Amino acid sequence: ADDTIKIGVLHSLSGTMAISETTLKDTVLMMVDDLNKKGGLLGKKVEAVVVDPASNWPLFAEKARELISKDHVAVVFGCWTSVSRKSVLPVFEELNGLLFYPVQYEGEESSNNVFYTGAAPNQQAIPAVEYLMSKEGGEVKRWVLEGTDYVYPRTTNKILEAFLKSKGVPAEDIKVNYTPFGFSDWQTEVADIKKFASAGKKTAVVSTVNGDANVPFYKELANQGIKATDTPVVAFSVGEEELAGIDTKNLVGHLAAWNYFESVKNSTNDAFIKKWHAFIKNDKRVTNDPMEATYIGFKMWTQAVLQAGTTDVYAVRQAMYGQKVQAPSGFTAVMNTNHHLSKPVMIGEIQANGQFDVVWQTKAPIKADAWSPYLAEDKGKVADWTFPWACGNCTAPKYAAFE
Amino acid sequence: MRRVPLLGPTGWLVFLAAALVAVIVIPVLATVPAEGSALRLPAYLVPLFGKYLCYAILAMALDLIWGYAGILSLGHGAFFALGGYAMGMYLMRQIGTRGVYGNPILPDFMVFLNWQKLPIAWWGFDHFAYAALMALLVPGVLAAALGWFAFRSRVTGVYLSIITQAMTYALLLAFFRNDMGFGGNNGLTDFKEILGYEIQAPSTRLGLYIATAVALGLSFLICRFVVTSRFGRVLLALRDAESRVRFLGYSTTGAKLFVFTLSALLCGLAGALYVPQIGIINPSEFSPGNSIEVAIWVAVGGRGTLVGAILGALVVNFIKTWLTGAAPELWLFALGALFIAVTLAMPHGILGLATQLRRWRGATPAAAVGETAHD
Amino acid sequence: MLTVDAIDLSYGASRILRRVSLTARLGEVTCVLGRNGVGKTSLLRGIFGLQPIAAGRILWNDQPIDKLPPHKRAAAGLALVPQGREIFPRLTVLENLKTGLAAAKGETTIPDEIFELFPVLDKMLHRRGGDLSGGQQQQLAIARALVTRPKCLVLDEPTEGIQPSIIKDIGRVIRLLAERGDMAILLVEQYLDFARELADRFAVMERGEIVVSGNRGELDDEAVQRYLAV
Amino acid sequence: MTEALSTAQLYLDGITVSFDGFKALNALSLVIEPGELRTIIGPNGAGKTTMMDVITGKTRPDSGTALFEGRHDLTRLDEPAIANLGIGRKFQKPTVFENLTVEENLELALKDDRRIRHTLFRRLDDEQAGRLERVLGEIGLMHRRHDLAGLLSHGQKQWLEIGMLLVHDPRLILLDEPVAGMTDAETAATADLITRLAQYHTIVVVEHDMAFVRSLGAKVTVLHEGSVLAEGSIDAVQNHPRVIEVYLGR
Amino acid sequence: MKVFRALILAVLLLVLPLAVRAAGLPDADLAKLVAGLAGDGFDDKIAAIDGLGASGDPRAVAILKALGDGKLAQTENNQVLIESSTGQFADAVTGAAVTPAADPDRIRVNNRLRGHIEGALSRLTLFSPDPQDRLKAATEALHRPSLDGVPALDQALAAERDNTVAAALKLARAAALVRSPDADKSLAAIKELTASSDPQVRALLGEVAGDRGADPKAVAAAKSALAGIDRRLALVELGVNLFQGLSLGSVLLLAAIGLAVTFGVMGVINMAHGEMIMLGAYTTFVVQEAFRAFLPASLFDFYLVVSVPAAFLVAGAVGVALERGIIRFLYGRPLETLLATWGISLILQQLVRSIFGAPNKEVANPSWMTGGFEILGGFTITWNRLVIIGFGFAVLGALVLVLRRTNLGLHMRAVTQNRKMAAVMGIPTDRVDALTFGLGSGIAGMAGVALSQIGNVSPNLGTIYIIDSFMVVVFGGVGSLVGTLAGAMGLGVVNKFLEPFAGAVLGKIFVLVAIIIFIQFRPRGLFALKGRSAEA
Ligand SMILES: Nc1ncnc2c1ncn2[C@@H]1O[C@H](COP(=O)(O)OP(=O)(O)OP(=O)(O)O)[C@@H](O)[C@H]1O
Ligand SMILES: Nc1ncnc2c1ncn2[C@@H]1O[C@H](COP(=O)(O)OP(=O)(O)OP(=O)(O)O)[C@@H](O)[C@H]1O
Ligand SMILES: NC(N)=O
Ligand SMILES: [Mg+2]
Ligand SMILES: [Mg+2]
Repeated sequence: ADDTIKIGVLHSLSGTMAISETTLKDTVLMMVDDLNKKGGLLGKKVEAVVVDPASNWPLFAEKARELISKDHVAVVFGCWTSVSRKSVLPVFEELNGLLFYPVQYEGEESSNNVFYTGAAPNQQAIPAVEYLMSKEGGEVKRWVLEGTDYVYPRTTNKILEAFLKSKGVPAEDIKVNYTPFGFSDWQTEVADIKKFASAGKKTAVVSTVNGDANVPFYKELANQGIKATDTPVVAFSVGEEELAGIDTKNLVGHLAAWNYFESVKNSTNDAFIKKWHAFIKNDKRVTNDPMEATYIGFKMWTQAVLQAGTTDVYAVRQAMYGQKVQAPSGFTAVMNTNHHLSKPVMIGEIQANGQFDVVWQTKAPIKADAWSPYLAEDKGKVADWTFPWACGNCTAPKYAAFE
Repeated sequence: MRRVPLLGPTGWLVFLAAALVAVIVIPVLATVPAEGSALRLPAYLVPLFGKYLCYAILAMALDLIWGYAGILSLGHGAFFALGGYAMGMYLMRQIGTRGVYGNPILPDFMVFLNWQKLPIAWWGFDHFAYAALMALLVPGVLAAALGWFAFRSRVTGVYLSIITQAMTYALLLAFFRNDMGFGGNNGLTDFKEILGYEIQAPSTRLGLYIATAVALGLSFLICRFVVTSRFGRVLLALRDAESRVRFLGYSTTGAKLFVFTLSALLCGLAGALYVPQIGIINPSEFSPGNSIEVAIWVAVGGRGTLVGAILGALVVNFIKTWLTGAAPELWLFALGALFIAVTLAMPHGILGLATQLRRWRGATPAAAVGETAHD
Repeated sequence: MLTVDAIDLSYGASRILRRVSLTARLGEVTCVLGRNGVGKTSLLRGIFGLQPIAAGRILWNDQPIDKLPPHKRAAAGLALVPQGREIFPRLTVLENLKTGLAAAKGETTIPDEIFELFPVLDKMLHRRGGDLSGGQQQQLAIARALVTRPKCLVLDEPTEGIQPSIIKDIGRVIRLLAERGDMAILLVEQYLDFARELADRFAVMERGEIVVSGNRGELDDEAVQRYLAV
Repeated sequence: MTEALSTAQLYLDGITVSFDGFKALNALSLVIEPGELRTIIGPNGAGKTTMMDVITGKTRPDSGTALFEGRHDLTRLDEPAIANLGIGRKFQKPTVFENLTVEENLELALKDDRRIRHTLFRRLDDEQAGRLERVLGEIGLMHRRHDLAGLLSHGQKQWLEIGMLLVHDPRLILLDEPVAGMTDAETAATADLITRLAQYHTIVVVEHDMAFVRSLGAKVTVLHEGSVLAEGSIDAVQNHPRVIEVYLGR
Repeated sequence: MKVFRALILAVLLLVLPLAVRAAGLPDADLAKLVAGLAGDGFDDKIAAIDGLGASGDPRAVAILKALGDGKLAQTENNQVLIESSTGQFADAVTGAAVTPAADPDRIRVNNRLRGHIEGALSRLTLFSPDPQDRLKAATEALHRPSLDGVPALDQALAAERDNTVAAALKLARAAALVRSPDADKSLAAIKELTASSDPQVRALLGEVAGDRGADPKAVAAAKSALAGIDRRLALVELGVNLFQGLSLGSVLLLAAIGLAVTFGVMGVINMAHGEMIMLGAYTTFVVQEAFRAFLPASLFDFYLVVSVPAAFLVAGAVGVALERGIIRFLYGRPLETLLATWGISLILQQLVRSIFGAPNKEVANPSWMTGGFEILGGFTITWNRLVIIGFGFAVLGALVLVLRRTNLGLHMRAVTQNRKMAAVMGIPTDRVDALTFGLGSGIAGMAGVALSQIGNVSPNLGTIYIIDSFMVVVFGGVGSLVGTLAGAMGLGVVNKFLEPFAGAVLGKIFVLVAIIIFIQFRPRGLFALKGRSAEA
């Protein structure tokens, strides 16, 4: 009906990704609920259309099409894995839809139809490694890049390798290893890490292990006695939600790099957590970075709609640029014209209670690079969707002639 | 005692009616009535129907070997996926300089992994004819090779099921590996055009859909031809008492190899038609669960009848589409309950139910579709 | 006494048995004869509850048993040597025999007489049932039924595939069991000489019905000619 | 022996088959001449069925020679190849295709080209159709031709299997207990049928029914513990003391 | 102020090592060090920690432990307090109970600090009365060799009575002396290290061997020592691979064992098998939570012992219910069981998701299954794996006994081989069917208990194991428990021997291809039935 605004929620509620994605669906529903309680948007009620793409990548594309063409949603909040995003991307571009993507990812992309509210590599991976190289981080000299074999870890590791080499780390001090999705028997890998770490140089593990594989990975780390003081593991895909599924007693001191931790103290975050607990009716449920990214995305979109006075994609998109949101991280997140955010970077250490202690953070928000300065093929690439560039992947502005 | 006709008179009638709806009525509805009119078929349904029809070919191909020859392959998704990859590789090559990194030869993921040259496996895929050939040949040859070894060694029953499963599982892992050169977990996507037509254009979509419908029709007739021949009888006999067939002088190895390979070819065809309509092919198509699902469609529709397999694929997938949208948190309950209900209430699947009803009303069972399904 | 009282039995739509009545008394051998496909085996299936009966009653010692599940009928003392042997192929000979103990109340051993009757089984105690030759399997099937210490022994063409000397032995045993007086024996047999020699009573079936029955002497050549010839 | 080797329809020499050390066949030698009708008897477990398994390629012997028509080494061929040489078999336990109709069972057994190409395109010709009809009548299953074979009674399956042999028309027919479960009258009819068949075929029959064996009037071979115990006319064999002891009983 | 504090510390650091065995510091000195812990910069804190480590003051141990455990807090006026496990506060120096006005701030530590805390603690505990503590300290010293530590080690060695600890101390001392400027001492130390297989020692010797400036004699000695260590390590690695293979095998075995009953014995293509495992894992979770909620912490370690029968009963009961409600209508129709059990699996997954939520649940290893023990060469044998190997064999053994030695087992097999005839023989087939399916499901549930100890507890748990389970049962030979065992262990070991060369993914691919090829030679699995009975 005309008195409602429909928004799509495209997160897997079944299959392997349900573990992570259901929470994001709930976050969107919480935000919608909140918005409606405050009177809705443009005087209309907001209605969430939830579908289940069931961790099936082609189904993501199909459901995206259905949401836009059949349900005529104004915007879609969705996707977790990069492959699901890649799968829906052509659909959003063809049908001129709008997707808010809330998960840290590999970068190398900037679509006019997507707003990326998760971290790009320069907002997570690089700062984390820099921290470990610092005196405070233990002056790490040797690196194990352990990842799940897919595009996000591959890209991140490629960027990290380039970065480490630029910092003078010799090739023999970098070990890269990939395991498949859902990998569960980590005995050999962890023993290998131990061996690699016993060469006399301070060693750290940079983990881009994703999803289900993390629990057995950490259990094995703990049991084989890899201690944070000797060989810290810094992860980019392990947040509070993942820790909630692991016994952290023996993992204290291992690290994660995000743009938000639940343990951050500020009033926005307190309110966010309170709202979440009230909505989900369970005080034990944690918050995490992708939830915060969803929160930021949702807030920005509502602000942009209000500003534009319409949900029309063209208008909303224009209104998005420069949009600011006071984020639970305690910083103000800003949407840039490359469709990515400026956000702070934080390094947290795992505590016995399943939370992270922030041991380091940036002074100010960092602007996300859609294209990595460390990669040769990205030389000169610019993502800027405003005049004169109007392009996510160009080395020259589209409208240079007008200048 | 002549050869069983390809289809009985009623059978032909049903077949032609279905063909009419699929190839004429639906396309007309998708184009002629004004946009927004009640008669107009929404554009998003066309590729969806196309997908169902691809799945129907896949299900029929599985039924051909499972329902008739008793070979339960739990790896048929692999042949489908290989066909899909062949087509996907062609579509990838058609992207040309429109990719993220603008490389005219190398697909983006190769640029990204610092590959300098196009791997040999990719040669020739810029030609449609070659890709189409490969979409059939690769699954066909793989099936023939696996089948030759397995059937010759008399691997049967669950043992065969498990090696087909191992095959698709191994392929899943292999295709996941970025080092394989097929795009890793992301697979192949972001296609631009096929045979010079823009892939997202409604007319292209419609064309692909019609091609799929025609392919399904032809595949059905081919399968019908096979199962109504004496060879079809040999298959049925094989399913019941394989060794006895051998003592009659039939080479069971040859017979099985023939249908297995034919079936894989049909899967390859289905996969090749699937990819341009869906827009992505990635390793999860190889996942063993997918192949098991195909068996489920067949069982729901009614094993041992080609029409049943088609029906099962259409019905289950339609329900799945509907429920994942309409009841995103409950659809697994509904689908699970459906599977249980079908097994308990309709031992011969949906088609079996139709037969039961007809028998109940006194008509001869197999007449309407002209199928000889003894199961 | 086993009483079959006017039972009907069908497979799906086709009626196989029509109002079949029969009694098998303790201490007697009752023999059922009839051409292929007339319904002899179906009758036994009905008696053992392997196929539901559509009408009629089955009584064992005047207690109705037709509502009981097969294993309860076995517990009541009925034992079957089925047509086609139906031994458990992947159990050893010994294990096959042990399955008979389930219905043998309180008994835990396999009687020695069985091995005296079928010495080959003793020799092959640990061979899998399915590996035995056809005749050996048939012997096993009979032995297995005897292990249950039946009160009513039902045999469906028990001599099929068995060598002549053992057929004679089986005949002797059946006779012996009957003469003990506490067992009813129902024998389905095509082998007329064997049947004639053993039967106290007989019943001839034709297309699902019992057409002639009576005492041993009453089975005349005319009936044989009429109902058993081709 | 070399002469026998080249002229014999079936030539078995020194065949040994053992299962986990148990010798089911023990250096068995047997020669069947073309056109001969031979009955084989012997105690349960003597190895009769195993011998047929060896001839039809189901079981590979541990050692020994098995030649068909002096040329074909049966120990090297697989079952379809042996069947296509012209060896047909009826199994001890009736084995028919339960999910095919009686008629389809027979059609599959028809003597015809068995290659895939042929079976895909082949239609029944008049001659074959006629033969099918005849055999259906002969085995008494005309009225059940469209029924699934699985629904037949035990004895009817036996007949169907014999019918399959008749339409197959192999040169060497192996019958493993063909009259088990038949009435006496049917047994007589079968004996009659076999004697007729024997005019144009080589036949080996295994049976325990001595009346039947006698009525065939053929040479009898007695197997015991995997080798030949005695051979000769039915009378000679029936009076052979060892045969009486191990087989016939007193 | 800051400078001053640092200065004091520096002096203390210089003097204190000589006084390591001194009974303790004057309160004022200790208080100064402790105050340093509440400093703002990490550098200050580190200086204070090192100072405490060198102090030899027994009170320092508790303070440092509290710091490491996050139990050290500071009040607004910089008083440093230790928080007890019951939440009471006490002054860190005096030990006097304190009731702070406001909530005191926890003193934060990071990894760098933790490293120093451990070092300091090891120095302090070098003279602990508990030999276990001393051994730990000696090992710690071995891993952080420094010439400065030698005098302390000498002292400790002189006083040491325990042989094991003494040996460890000697090794630590040698490791520290490798870099001694005195060439003879260094050489002697290298020779002494030859006997060790510790990876740290190996790294140390590697450094010497590769050091061009070093004494050639030392280099030669180091090289020969290295060669010896490497030989030993190669052997150890072989053993470790075997252990890891058995461990993976035992996981496969546990996952498959229940299926060996429902599928192997009963012939039900049980796609819901994985969900039975999942139910077992969730039962473990529930039992754990119950223990946490209702029983004293000291009993927590026993929750797993209770979980095993609980999981057996829960999964078994669900199995019986499914059998009675659905499966029993499908005997003799294996395809339909495939379909129905697939449906069941979807429903169970979603049910658990609805009840417990989609995210993973945390299941902790009890302390006796936590960690592991190091064997030669820094390899660790972890307790949870060891226990699971034993558990796998125990479950299999019990099942074999049930199937082979009991009437129930005989009846189970008879019923599946010929249901009708079994009934005629007097076997209550209904009850046997239900019990068999229940047994298979219950065993799967017990497997879930074990698997919860090494992996995820999530609604998808079952889908992870279902493929492998079928693979193992079929590969081993359907119907053969020995086959299941051999299949599981074979696949596990082969996988683990391939992994170091091929990597995890290729290794697994090779294993799968090997299965395909292997089946060509044994078309009915590893332990196939042969002969006529196989066809029947
Ligand atoms: N499961 C079944 N479904 C349908 N019909 C059946 C079934 N079993 C047997 N019949 C039919 O029932 C009839 C009687 O069969 P039954 O086995 O009782 O005969 P029988 O007298 O024992 O014959 P035989 O002497 O050959 O053993 C036969 O015509 C047979 O075809
Ligand atoms: N796989 C096997 N394992 C062990 N023993 C076997 C196997 N197969 C056959 N046998 C044994 O081989 C012997 C020969 O069996 P065969 O079936 O050839 O006998 P037969 O002469 O046909 O007997 P019958 O007259 O009872 O049919 C039997 O003792 C049988 O138990
Ligand atoms: N973008 C990710 N984490 O896949
Ligand atoms: Mg019968
Ligand atoms: Mg035999």
